[in-house]
Amino acid sequence: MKIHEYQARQIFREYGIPVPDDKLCHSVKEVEEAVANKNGMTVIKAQVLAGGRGKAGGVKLAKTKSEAVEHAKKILGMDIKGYTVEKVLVTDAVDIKKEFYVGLINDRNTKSVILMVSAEGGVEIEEVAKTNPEKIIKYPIDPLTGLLDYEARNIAMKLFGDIKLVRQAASIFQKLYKLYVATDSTLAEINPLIVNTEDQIWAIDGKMNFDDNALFRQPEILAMREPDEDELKEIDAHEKGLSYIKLDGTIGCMVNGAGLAMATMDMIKLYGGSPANFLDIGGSSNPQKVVDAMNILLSDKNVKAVMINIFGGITRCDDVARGLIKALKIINTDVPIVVRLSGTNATEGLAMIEQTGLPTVKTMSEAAKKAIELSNR
Amino acid sequence: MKIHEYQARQIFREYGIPVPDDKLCHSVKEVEEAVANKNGMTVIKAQVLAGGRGKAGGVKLAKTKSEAVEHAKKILGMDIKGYTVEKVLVTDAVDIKKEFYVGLINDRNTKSVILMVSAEGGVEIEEVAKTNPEKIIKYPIDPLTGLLDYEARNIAMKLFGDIKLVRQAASIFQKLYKLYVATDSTLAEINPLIVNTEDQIWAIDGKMNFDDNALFRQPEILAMREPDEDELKEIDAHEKGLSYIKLDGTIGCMVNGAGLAMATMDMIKLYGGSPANFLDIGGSSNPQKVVDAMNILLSDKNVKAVMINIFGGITRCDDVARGLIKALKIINTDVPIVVRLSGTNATEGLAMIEQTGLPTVKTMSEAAKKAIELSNR
Amino acid sequence: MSILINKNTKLVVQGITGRDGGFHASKMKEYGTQVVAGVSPGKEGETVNGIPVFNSVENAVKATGANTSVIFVPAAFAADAILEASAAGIDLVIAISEGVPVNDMIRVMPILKRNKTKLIGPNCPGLITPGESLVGILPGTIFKKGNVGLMSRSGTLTYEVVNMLTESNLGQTTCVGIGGDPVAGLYYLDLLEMFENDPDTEAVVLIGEIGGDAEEQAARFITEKMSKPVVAFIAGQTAPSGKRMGHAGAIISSGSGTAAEKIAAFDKAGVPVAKEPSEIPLLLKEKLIKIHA
Amino acid sequence: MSILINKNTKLVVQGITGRDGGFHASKMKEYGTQVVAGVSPGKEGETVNGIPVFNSVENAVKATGANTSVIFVPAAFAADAILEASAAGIDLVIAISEGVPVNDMIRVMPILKRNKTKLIGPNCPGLITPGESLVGILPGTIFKKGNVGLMSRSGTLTYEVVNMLTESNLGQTTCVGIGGDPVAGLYYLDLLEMFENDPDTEAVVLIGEIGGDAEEQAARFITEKMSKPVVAFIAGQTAPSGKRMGHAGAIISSGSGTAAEKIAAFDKAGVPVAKEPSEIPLLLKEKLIKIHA
Repeated sequence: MKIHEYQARQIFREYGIPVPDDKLCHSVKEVEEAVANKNGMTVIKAQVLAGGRGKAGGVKLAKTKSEAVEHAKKILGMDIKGYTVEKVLVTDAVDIKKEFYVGLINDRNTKSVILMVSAEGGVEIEEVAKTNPEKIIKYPIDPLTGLLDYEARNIAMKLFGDIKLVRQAASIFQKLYKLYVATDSTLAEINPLIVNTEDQIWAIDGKMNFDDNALFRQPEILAMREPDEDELKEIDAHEKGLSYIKLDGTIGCMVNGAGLAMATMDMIKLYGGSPANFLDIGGSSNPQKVVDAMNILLSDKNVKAVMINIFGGITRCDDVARGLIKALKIINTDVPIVVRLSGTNATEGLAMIEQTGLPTVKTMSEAAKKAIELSNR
Repeated sequence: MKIHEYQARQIFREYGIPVPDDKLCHSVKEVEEAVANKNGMTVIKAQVLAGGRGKAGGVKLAKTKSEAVEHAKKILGMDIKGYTVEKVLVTDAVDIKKEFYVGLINDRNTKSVILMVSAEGGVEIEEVAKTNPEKIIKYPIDPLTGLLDYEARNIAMKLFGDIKLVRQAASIFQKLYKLYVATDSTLAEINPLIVNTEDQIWAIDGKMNFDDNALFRQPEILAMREPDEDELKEIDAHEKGLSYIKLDGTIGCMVNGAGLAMATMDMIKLYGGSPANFLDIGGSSNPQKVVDAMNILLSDKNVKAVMINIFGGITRCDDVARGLIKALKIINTDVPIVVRLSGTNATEGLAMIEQTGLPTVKTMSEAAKKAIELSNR
Repeated sequence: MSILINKNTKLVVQGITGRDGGFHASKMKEYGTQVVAGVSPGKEGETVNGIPVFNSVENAVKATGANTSVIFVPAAFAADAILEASAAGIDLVIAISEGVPVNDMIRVMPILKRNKTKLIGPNCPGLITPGESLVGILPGTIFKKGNVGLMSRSGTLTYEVVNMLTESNLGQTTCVGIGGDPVAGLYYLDLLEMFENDPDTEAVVLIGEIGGDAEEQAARFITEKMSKPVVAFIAGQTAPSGKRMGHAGAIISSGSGTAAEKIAAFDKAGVPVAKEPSEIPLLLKEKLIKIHA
Repeated sequence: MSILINKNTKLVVQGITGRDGGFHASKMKEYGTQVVAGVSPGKEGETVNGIPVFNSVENAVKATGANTSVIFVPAAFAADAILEASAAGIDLVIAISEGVPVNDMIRVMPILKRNKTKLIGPNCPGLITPGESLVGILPGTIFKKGNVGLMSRSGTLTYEVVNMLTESNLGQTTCVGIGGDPVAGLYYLDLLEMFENDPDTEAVVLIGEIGGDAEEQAARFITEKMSKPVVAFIAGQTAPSGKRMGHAGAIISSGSGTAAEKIAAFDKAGVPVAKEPSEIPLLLKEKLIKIHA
């Protein structure tokens, strides 16, 4: 789960990381009010769940109040990578002496949280990773001890010379780690972390992602969720025990198992088609799940054919077939469907489906070919 | 640092450990008010920093409101092990089905916090340790992981059969550990932890001690301190960089170093005297410290003679002598004093002291003998 | 021979009184696995399909000598169950539970290392040494004893592939589902080494997917350390960036972890990558013919 | 020979720019200890009495090959300093700092164990191998090279005893102040074993005090494992129960840790206990005469 910058800033503040004052605005009028009492320069920042806002013109410095309002007019309603800007953050501008990068992320290799810092701040860290990987310092944190004082300090000393700055930065690293763990985060970035002309360190932009598997114990984080239309579908699917992700193709897929679902998408592509979605219905033969899955799948108007790909393991194919038949009776659609069953009791299952008149096949390859053929009619 | 039962109960509640309602009362009138709206039975408990309150008659069950008031009249003002009862706690009586003991303590051998539980609750755990040591279950807690769910559960299963009680108890163990670490406690006891007739678990008495060395980071705990007269002296000494404990004898001792101070007390006893105090002035030759030490020492009217025992290590004896001489000029007392100096530059130091007319000796044994002799005059 | 489990494996099922735990305990027992004990706090003394239930793993180990544990408890309690098994002296823990918070797994890892406990999973289907022992939720009937070792990050895709292998008369030494989570126990490198050292394994199938760089590491390991042939398949070539494909581990982000990168790494290591699952038996047979030639 | 430190000991002083750290760094250097580095964050490049200062223990170790560290930082930061030294690969850490919270030390212990770092202290005067190396705040002049090993929970009492030994011509191999805190590093058992294995140590003096049961454990260890004679002294026979005598560790509670119990344990182990410090040299000489007879 992702959150907006303004939400990340709020969490940072709660944990004592210094963040400049800001105000979230949903309209030009709110921006006018927000800047009314401001004397200094402000920054107007689009709040969308996409990277590269700056390049897209979604972040603007305003020297005056009227300039701030002008920027807000342009940014509100703007489209950034498919997201419409519905709110902007108005924040005090800061005199930046130098920018840094600080991030925490789960690392598969060390099986730990790693702290990444760089003196190359303010740019996308992926860029730095490509062009100057040696400029990113990576430090795995022992989960049993947390980020110890000396560790935070020694890392900070690689970025800063002045001990006062070192101590400020070290404290921020530790706070960031604390909130990362406390909120079950999977990514927490301050980019840039800046030193201003008065030698104070501030976090002036923040990004946080959270572990979906841990949301059950993070009610405050969950309350921050602001899903867009596609995400709403995914969340809805998740609540029904399904795993759904919308894509841009024409062949809807319904598969049991995530790996097999990905392999199914790949197969469609391999044979010249294009998958409309990822949809994993899991291990059950429950007809309701199939009905729900079909409804979600068919709500995508691009879908021209549906490929059902089931491998019977512990769940036998004849049971799955019974579930499918029951479900397909309920669903009323003109979109052609091809059913593939394999594994335990596949023969029995296929025989049952054939009686319904639906096209059946025994292998994935055949199913993909058939689905593409049907979608092109 | 120790706190009262009512304070421990407050901390337990903050961490979610179930504790019956209570009200602290400083007078019979307050007790009358506290029981005015109560329907059931109550318990009146003396709040003093001493064990064995029950045996001393400081804890009484009251069946009626008037009985509660009668008890309060008796208990308030009572003397328990030298402590005058100045306040009582009025709490709801609980229908006890069974009593247990739960405690956390720092263990020198495992160098960890150990959880001790016993089905022999309600009596002093020291008694159980002597008579039925096998009835105390001891479990060292890994400080890096804390008390894990399965650990708390498996320990609770050694006391309880019913899984519902197991879960209640396990949760209490974990909360007690959490508050123990969070408050830098050195002892946290629930005795007894009880199961009532409705199969609910309650903590109905609590005892907590805290690490004096950690009070600097525990302002909330420090605010709970209610020292008696002797402790006030000790705290005052501590603030002056001295370590002082009042004893019952007649020979005041002033020593540099805790081990040497204890050995000095032992030596006085060995030669037939009795030490009036433990007093460690630490490693400095600062005259002010000596003045402060003498003032504290002489405020004890039992002191008939003073033995100053200094071993010069890094600090040279001639420096110490200079400090002593300066200090002794300021102090005006009739109590005889013997000075012993040994170690680095002892000869020079002793020569300087001798010029002041004070009796000097070179060994601890001589000093002790001389002090005893002076005290008997 | 085989790796990790065999007919001497003595299994304890944590969460045996739950729906999945009970069902699969019976299935494993049917398959022939020595399921010696179950654990469910407060239910010591009961039995599930003849399997005795204990209050704790410690009690189960003491009473039955169990050396392997499989975990079916809900995700929120999985990490604690893993630690309990480890502390009780279990050598190999297989965590089936799906949806375990990553932070929980991160905290578990150093403790397992200290206790020298091997972990498979979480969010994995388990593993099988055909004809000897099945631990997890794999459908036993599709496996066949033989000389191919298999490791995979996914479930049904593995069954799909195994089914093809078995139908092509390519039996298996041990098949391990390592699970789809980003922070998990034994991974390719550990298993490749075990298969390399297992005398009965002649070739290895590696089924990977998008996310992370474990496949790239495996490719390097194969180049440097493996004498036995390896055939690979990578799922998720069409997956979009930044989206989680069912498996928490299957997410491409920051321009790494793509199928293309993984396939390139295997190409470089001389490991043939199947274009679709049905190609795997063919590639494997080519390799095996070379060995036996 | 000696234990723990010798002329090859390369010492780093953590907190060297503090008042005590700087003073004792100079004193140790004067004594002949190889004080190769100091640590004080933000002061790398400076020197203290000719000793180069580094920002971190890691940097100090890299630049100088230091293998031992002595800690003079304030109590609140002592645990972190110990962990820093341990992580930087220091073998032996001596923590002089007084007043370290017990919880901090409890948290430090398992990490030191994992890193195989030896710790002495906190709240200790340090240790000395006379004529070779002094680490801590001990007054070097009172010590003399010889064949008696000494270990003690207190400071000035130790000097008192050492002074008597030296005046009685009983020189020392190594004298260790283990510190007065309840949770501390190396303790009697560890040191007794080291002295037993040190060819130059002929007899051992153990100075104990009230609190805990370390002396009782030592008595058992001596009975079971020691061939060399041990002489003991226990401070605090007149101490009241429940009061902390300066040392956080010197507290008698729950009816255990009394001097009487400790003395009884030594009596049982055949270890003579001196009634007053001045008796120690006499008891020691009796024992040594027997050895050399």
